[in-house]
Amino acid sequence: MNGRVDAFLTDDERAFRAEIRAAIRAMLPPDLARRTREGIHLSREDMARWNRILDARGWAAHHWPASAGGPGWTPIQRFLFEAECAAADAPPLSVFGIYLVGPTLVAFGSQAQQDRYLPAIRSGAEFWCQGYSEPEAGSDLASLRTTARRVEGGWVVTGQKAWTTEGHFADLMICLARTNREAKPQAGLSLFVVDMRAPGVTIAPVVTIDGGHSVNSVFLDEVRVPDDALIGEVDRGWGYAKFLLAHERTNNAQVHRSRREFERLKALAAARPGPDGAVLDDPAVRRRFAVVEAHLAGLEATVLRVLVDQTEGREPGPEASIVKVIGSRLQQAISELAMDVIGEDALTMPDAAGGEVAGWTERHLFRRVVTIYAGSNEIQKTIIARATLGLR
Amino acid sequence: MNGRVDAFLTDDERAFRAEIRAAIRAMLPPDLARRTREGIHLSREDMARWNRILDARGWAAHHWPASAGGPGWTPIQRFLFEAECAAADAPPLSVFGIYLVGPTLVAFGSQAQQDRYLPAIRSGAEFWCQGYSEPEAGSDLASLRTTARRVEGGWVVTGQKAWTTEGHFADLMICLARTNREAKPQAGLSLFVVDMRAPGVTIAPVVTIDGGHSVNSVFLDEVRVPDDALIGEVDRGWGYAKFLLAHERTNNAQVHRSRREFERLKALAAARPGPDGAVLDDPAVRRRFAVVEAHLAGLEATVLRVLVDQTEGREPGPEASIVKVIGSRLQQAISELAMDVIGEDALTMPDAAGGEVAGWTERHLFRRVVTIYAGSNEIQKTIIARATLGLR
Amino acid sequence: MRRSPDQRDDDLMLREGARRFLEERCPWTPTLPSPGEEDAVRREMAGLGWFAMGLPEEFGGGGADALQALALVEEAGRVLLRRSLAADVLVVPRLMRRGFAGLTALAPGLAAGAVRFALVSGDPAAGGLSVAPGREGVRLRGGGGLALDAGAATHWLVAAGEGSPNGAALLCVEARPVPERRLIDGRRGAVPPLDGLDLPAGAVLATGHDALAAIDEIRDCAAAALVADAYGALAAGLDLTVGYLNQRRQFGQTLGSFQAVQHLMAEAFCDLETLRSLMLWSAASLDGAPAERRRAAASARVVLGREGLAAASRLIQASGGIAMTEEYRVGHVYKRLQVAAGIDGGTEARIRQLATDTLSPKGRPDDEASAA
Amino acid sequence: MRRSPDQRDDDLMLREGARRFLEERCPWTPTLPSPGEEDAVRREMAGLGWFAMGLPEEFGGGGADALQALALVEEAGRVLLRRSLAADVLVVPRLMRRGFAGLTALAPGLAAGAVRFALVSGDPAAGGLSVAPGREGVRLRGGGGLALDAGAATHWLVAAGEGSPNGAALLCVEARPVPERRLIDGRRGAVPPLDGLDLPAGAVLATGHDALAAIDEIRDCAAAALVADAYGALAAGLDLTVGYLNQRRQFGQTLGSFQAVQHLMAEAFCDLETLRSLMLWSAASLDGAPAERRRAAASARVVLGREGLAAASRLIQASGGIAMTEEYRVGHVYKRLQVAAGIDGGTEARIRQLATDTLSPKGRPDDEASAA
Repeated sequence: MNGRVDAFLTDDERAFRAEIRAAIRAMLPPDLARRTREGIHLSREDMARWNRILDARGWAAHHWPASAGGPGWTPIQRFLFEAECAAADAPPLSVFGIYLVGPTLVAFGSQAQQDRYLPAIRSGAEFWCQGYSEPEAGSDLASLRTTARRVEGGWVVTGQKAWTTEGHFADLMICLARTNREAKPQAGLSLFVVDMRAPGVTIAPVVTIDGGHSVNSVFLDEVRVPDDALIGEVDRGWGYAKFLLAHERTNNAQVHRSRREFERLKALAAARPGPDGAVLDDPAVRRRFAVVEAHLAGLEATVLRVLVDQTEGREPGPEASIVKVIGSRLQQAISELAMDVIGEDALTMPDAAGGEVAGWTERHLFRRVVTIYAGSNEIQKTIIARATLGLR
Repeated sequence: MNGRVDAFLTDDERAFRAEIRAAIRAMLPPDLARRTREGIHLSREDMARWNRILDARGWAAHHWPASAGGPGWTPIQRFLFEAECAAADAPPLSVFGIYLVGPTLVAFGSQAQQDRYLPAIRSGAEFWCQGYSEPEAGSDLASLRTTARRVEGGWVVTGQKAWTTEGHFADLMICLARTNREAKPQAGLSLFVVDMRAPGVTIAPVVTIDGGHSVNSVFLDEVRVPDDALIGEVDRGWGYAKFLLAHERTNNAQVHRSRREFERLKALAAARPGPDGAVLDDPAVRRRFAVVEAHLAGLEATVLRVLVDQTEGREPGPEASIVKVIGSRLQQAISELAMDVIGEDALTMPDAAGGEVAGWTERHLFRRVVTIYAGSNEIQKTIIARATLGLR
Repeated sequence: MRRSPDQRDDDLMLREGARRFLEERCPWTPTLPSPGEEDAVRREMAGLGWFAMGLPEEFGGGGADALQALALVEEAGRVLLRRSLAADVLVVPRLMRRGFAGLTALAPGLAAGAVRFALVSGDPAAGGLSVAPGREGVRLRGGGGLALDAGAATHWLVAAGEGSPNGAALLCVEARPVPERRLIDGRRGAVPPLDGLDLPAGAVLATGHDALAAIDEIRDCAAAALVADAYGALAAGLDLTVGYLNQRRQFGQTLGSFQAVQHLMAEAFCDLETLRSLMLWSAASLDGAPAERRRAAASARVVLGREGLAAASRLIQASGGIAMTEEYRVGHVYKRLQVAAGIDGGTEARIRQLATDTLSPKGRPDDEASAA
Repeated sequence: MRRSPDQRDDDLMLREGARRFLEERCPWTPTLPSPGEEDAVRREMAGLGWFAMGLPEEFGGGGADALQALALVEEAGRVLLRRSLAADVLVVPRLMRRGFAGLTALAPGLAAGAVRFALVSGDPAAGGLSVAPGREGVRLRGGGGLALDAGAATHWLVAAGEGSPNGAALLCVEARPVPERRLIDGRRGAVPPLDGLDLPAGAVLATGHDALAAIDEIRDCAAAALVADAYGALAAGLDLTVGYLNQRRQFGQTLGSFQAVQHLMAEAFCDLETLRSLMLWSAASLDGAPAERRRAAASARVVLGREGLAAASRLIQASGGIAMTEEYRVGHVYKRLQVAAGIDGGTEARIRQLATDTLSPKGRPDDEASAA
């Protein structure tokens, strides 16, 4: 099910993949794989366990530089590693610690901050959440209202963060707060580490459309953070946040997740009885699968174009900006197809269904978020039109 | 093939339809029906001939009031008449004379103008074209530049009209021109009758994407028109033009044409060999046809809702504003489906194909215009959002 | 003949009264009501005459037509009422016209709110339901499909042996205790345990062609109600969304002022109005030829499952994060539509049905075209 | 191994030189060039080395790879060049690697521009082509499909008996006079009259598995070229459209400043880049496993026929009336895409092929999944 788009790979990369594949199959506990298949919001324990297993092999922080404890892989190698993890139903690694905080600290944190925080991210001992979005500042981050006030020996942070994924079990938050009201909206923001157990931090769970709990509101009421909680320089947090977004240009495509889900859906459709034979025997259904296959291959090829450029030391071209739009739409198309394949069994809550159909409905419902978060698709299209195409 | 949405009709309306159906079958010359099926831009002679035949029966100006020589039908009766004409492959009546100029003159023209122009429209003796759009004023009519200057005994019109359908064989133009530069853009426009053979009128054909010629550029170079060429009052032409657009709220849905084409396409797909039996035996193809069937029924039902309201003396609701958007998209969906049904034979110019597949490709290409003209779909959506939904 | 809703004085009184009642007594909240609360509301509805309204006059009813019954269903959809009104205000009252004695005897109870129906069909995947002679009279065989509110009903209206006059039977069965399933939109359904059930002969309302005709009418009535409910849910969701978009600001302007958001909502509105048109066609066709009624119901369900569901997803998209939360109504509109799209065989089954009904097999000319 | 285009100095020189030459010598105009003008341009291209470039070095060629050949095809697509370069710069030069003597003998002529190929397949609707023993050697039976530029070619590369090694044959046939058909996008094609044609045995380049492998490679190469051409046409069309939108004003602002127009163009751009990705995958896979090459070509053609064509329609929609005229290039881009979508069996045939290749029949696990 992997290697659909193999022709872009060198022989060395294929050998690398074979090695990774065998290693993951050996390392991954079957119960973790099963819960990953069926669940949508994994528990901290499950995520931490896989994190530890990978860290023992030096692969947890797989896209950090070797100097920060990463394996020193190329972008293509990271892609192959992620593809193999997804294909084996390995739990996803925490987006925030591994993908967001680690690279931010490596790029802008002090040596002391790196020494303090990076090992625990790698080992899965500490979990992070992201404190960027606010109730009145989702896609429009520049309008955020949380403030950090300078006091003797540190800062006092006050405000409310919204849509804080994994906030309810995170140990630390990477928090964007306003430190300068005089400056232009983007210019007066700074980046802090906030201890989620500090006095003044309150967490309110937000139940989402799928009935699950992965998102929270976090209230920061005069939360005191020490001097060394500031990452980089004061008032430059916006630049750090943007650097990171530019750094991770293909992550939002979720290409591995889509490929894995699509292959599982094929198997499901081949096994479920349809009006005449299996669901997948119906030519109208086959046509829909084939069209998704073409789109998915298109997304995989686009992501690989970006990664080949990065691996060969070039700046990615404009195609990097489109993978969010295309990838998110494809995720939704796959889960919509799943609803048709599963039929009535998809309409009852999980206690009734179970087995191979478990988790699809919740994923489908939660999947509506992917065209909204990480810069809504409308915002992405405006960026493409203005910045890439030069429409004005 | 008719009567798909029959339940909205009264018994009287069904009886009316049966009568109309029989009459049209008796009146319509088979060669006209054949050319209508195969052609896309009909000749003046063909259109005039059918016009004359209908006029002899009193049905040419089928949606004019009885006082102006129309049959005095209700909106539903007109709908049924049009549906039967389309189903019989009768040539379309000239949009401009029958649908646009007639009602405009009835509402705003002088008795003398009505006496002079209406009979020749009914009989098909005179053809009209519409002089609204300009090169720099398509969807944005308020910015038009053609001017009419007051002179002794009349006006002098100068400017350029664009996209003038049937202009090359029209006798007269209903022309919107600026008569007041002081007023706000919309307020200073007036409506005139321009003789297409008057000195100063030059017509340049515009060949369209389908390789056909139905559209023209019309240059008006100091064209003198008499006093009685002015329709209604000076500077009030914008209001007259808008009145008419509101009057003809369902015409742009092109529901009869779409139904007729769709039924012909079904027959074509049932007759053409496909990968396994006929094209229409393929379940994937059947699924696409069934979805179009549902959409077409939805459009028919929406148009009938509007017409029932009008027939029963009520103002149509907001659904009137959406039929252009939905109807135009459906026209394109049908012709796109036709391209797939016909396959490679649709790619060569008409001399090579012919028979049942004739005309589909040209129609398909020209069909791109329907989401652009008569207020582009983008403009329609903005109107729906602002005026109907109240978004601001 | 009536072809437009909301035109008579009593139409408007009914709709406005229903809206007021529903918004006051059962406004939407994310919390699910208890069965006791639902029963209490149900009794009040009976007091308002909702279940008597559509009964034929000879059984003490008001003889209201389908448009009025659907207005109630639509209004209930607006507040996402968890217990469906479709069977008791539309389907069963209309079925009483056929005069099945076993059914009409229940008319007073229905009017009083003491009798509540659920519609039960066979599960095609399990081979459907069939009826055979049994110990007490007849015996049911096979599996029923998921039936909305089957656990809360006092009676099950059971369609067996659909598709062929041999073996077709319509039954009225006193409800048994049945384990309920919670649907994703908060409603409840159940799969009635019918296999091997012995029933008295009187439970059989009709067999053969009579049963088939009744079962077809039930199916199309239920589809019209499903679409009315979904339309109500969507229309209320659109109202809510427009209000939100005109308030919430981003990048210094209201969300509702962005052209992309405006067009998203205009698209949703186009789909909504099409759905309403098809609902009204379905309603108008309930008194007409079965072939048109069937086509109307199938077309409406196809558009419900495609454009209706897409419109609900656009409401979420335009609203943004807030619509992803369980606390906000718009996500529930989406789930309501998802259930409507998937129930009773789902959209794809309706597409297949519409293909069978409107496309001639193997090049034979279209039946209706040649009949026309 | 090369996996990215336009990275080496000679890549850039080639592309820039080609763009300059094409824009100067054959810029797009609505008027169709005469065959004489087309032949003259063709000779100049030969002078530039375009047809020698991709030939193996042992036949006097430059050994350029697929990415370079496709760059030429893409550039020709930008000016909507009426005569296709695909066969002569990509397909036949690559085929020469297989060393068919009857073909390699033509290498000098191809390099000089004196030999021009057209690719001919059987028409599936007419049962395809087959080869039988004949008077002079072999005899062709059956009907060929519509072949691009078959009238302008000196040689036809004919694929017969596709689909099974028994009967598969690849032939090189000297072109006969053939009535040409004008395609809707201004290009020319013809259906070569092959039924009953007697040919010397030497016309057969390969049979059996060898022929099948060569025919498969030809099909996938041709698909990659078709996509490169369409991508070039679309990319140039998008450039033109963006320029127009930034100039043309409506309601007091540029068309390009309307958010709805911006999003329309962003959608087109997303589809364009996906098409380019698939074109590059197709190119990269030409040297790899046939199964992946086939899947890449089919995926690219599916996206070409759906999203590519839709992107072209968006260019028309955003431009408005001007794009409806024969004088304006954007309408021709749409027609070019329509031809590309429909030729060689069309998009639907490629979707069926992709379904067969990627979906396991009757629940059998996916071949590649189990092999992986």
